[in-house]
Amino acid sequence: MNDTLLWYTTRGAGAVSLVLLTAVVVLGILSALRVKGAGWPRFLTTGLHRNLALMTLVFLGLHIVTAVVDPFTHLGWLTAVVPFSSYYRTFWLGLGTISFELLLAIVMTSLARGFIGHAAWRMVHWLTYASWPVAVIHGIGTGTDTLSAWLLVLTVACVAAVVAAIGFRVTAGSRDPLEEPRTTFQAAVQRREPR
Amino acid sequence: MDRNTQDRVRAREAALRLLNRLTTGVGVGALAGVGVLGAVSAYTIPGAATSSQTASTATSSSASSTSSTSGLGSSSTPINSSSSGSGVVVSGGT
Amino acid sequence: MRLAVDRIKCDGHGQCAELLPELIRLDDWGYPIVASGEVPNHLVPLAQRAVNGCPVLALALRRVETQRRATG
Amino acid sequence: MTRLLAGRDLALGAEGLAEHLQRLGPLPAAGPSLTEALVRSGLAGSGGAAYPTGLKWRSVAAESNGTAVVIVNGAEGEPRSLKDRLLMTTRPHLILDGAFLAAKAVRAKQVVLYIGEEHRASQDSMARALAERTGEERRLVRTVSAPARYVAGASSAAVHLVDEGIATPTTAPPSAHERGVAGAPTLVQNVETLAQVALVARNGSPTGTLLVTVAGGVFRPGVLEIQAQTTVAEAVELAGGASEPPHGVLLGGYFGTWVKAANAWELPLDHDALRARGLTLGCGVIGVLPGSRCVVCEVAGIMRYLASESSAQCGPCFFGLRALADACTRIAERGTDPADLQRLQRWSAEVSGRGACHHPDGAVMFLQSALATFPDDFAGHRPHLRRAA
Repeated sequence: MNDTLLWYTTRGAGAVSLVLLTAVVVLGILSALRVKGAGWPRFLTTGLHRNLALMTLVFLGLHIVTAVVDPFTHLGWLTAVVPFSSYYRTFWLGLGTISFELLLAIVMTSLARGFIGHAAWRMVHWLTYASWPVAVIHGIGTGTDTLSAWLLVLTVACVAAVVAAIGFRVTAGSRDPLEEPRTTFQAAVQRREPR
Repeated sequence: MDRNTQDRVRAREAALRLLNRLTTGVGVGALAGVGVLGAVSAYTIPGAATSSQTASTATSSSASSTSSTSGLGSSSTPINSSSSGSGVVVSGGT
Repeated sequence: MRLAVDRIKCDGHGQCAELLPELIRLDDWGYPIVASGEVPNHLVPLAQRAVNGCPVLALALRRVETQRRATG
Repeated sequence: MTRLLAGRDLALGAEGLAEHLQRLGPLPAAGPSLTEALVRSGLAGSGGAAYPTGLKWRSVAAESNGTAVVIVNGAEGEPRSLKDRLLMTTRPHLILDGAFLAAKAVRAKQVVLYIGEEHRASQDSMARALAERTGEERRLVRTVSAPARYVAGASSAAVHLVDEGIATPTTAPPSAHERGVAGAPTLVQNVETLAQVALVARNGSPTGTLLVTVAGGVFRPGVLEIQAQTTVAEAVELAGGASEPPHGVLLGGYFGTWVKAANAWELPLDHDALRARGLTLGCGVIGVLPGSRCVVCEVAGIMRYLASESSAQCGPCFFGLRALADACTRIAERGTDPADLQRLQRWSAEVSGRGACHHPDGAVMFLQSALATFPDDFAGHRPHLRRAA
């Protein structure tokens, strides 16, 4: 039974990573929405967003390590680094690698935000809207027993949460109170002059 | 330090504690989740006749926190702008 | 060490005031009013946290008095 | 003692290069010696901030290694100021002399003529004058139009427009003289200052005169060249005298300070003398408010203008100036509510010093000076039922 223990751990860690990543995405969107409540200052949303992002990496690490060292599938380390390099479920596993590497880029640039500046950080952070969906599809495609209800329900719940959060974000529009007047003024004093 | 600032300092301290508690709570929940979901997927190996409906979404507290998107949009009330462009300037017979 | 706000980057999130009420409060429109002068030593860690936590990196902790004037 | 506007009659338009050289002689050499002469002369800038010109040149020269840029600031965004336009349309070569002297002294590789886009006559006059200069001088120069907005004349806005085509102020530090156009140290200098430099280079000292614009309730409003220390009364006389007993005088335009008429007459028109009295001369506008005009309504109108001229980059300025303007407007249109007077004080303290540029500071100084100079008008203001327009 113990050689399948790794395999079950991989699946468990994968599912947990999906839930954590979903929480991180939702908290990120809530941070942009600047939500605030009694006893819940804004830095709590962003603080939790950051903590859970790092935690996601930890569980994702567990998910990857247990998958790679699992003798049953003997994937090899390359699978985790080079997308679509595994012989087993090449496409679906490749998506996992892509999602993971996007997430790495997002977290690295977040840790280095002070050096690269806000604009560069923000551009890379948009990759979240690629990393998370790819992770979801990876989860659905790779789950050998995809039909197992619990993973499907879990996935649907995660998708619902993110879609709802995106819905709020889009309808809310920019939270920067100066966005509109600033754009208007800049248009008025914009003179395209050759350098 | 005036009362208002003291209240805000207390609120900060409470929120920082809450942040730590939430983080550890989610961490513990996640660890448990790996165990629970690992076990759950063990019982639902393909070929096992019964596809037992053991769907449990409450895998970890973090899942619950994601669905509580309380609509607390911060209200940036629009300032009624009466700026009517160039005002009457130091007037006189120019 | 002094706190300095880049007024153009700052877009009124307000997290710095939540994290450091001893030195920062918000005006009527949600923008930070930073106490001028040196940051007391016991508040430097919190000030650093507010600087790192600023969603738009508008807050800075500077060693020498480099901003034009102490922004009140 | 020569004067800036010496030479042919102003009504005859711009003085050509030949006449300019015949009157004043060739362009003298420039270098560190000129910079030191400027420092010794104590010449202050005429753009409004009155910063010592010599010190400015020193700081740019120190940072420049042949890459500096000189911006000749003829934006003149101050609605009531006419002096820069007069100088550009009548003595363009004095300005160009100053610009090329500056370019040599700070080892600049480029000179930018930054002229208000609506000042057509000034653009034409400067272009014609430039055409008369040597090929080497012409190759240095580029002309850029300044949008007709109040903040466009600020040095960081000028640099920002030349660099990226948007005339909005930017955060300092770094300021223009450290890192301006394309990152190069940039000297932003008002046209009148450069005209003075052209004369300091020839005579060893500035003219001791300054250009002022007398506006408002006078019979002959317009630009005057006056000796420093000339009193406000003398300047108003030179402008044909007050058209009716004035209520007060606004010194320095919209970033200026108010003085009750009675206290204004003996004031010497000199930056240091006025600064010592907590007043300012700014860009030299002397606004005479006729007795029949209500100072509260004037101040409210100007505050609305200054609020609408905020570049909306900084919250305290954009929202603060609107709140101040709205409160002034309420007082003007509905009569004084003491709560509004308190709000004016609180917001003034909260707004001043909290912008990336000096726009909020100037507006608050203007408002506070009005509140301090005319407390009774503000405290007891009644809406005007019917009054002369």
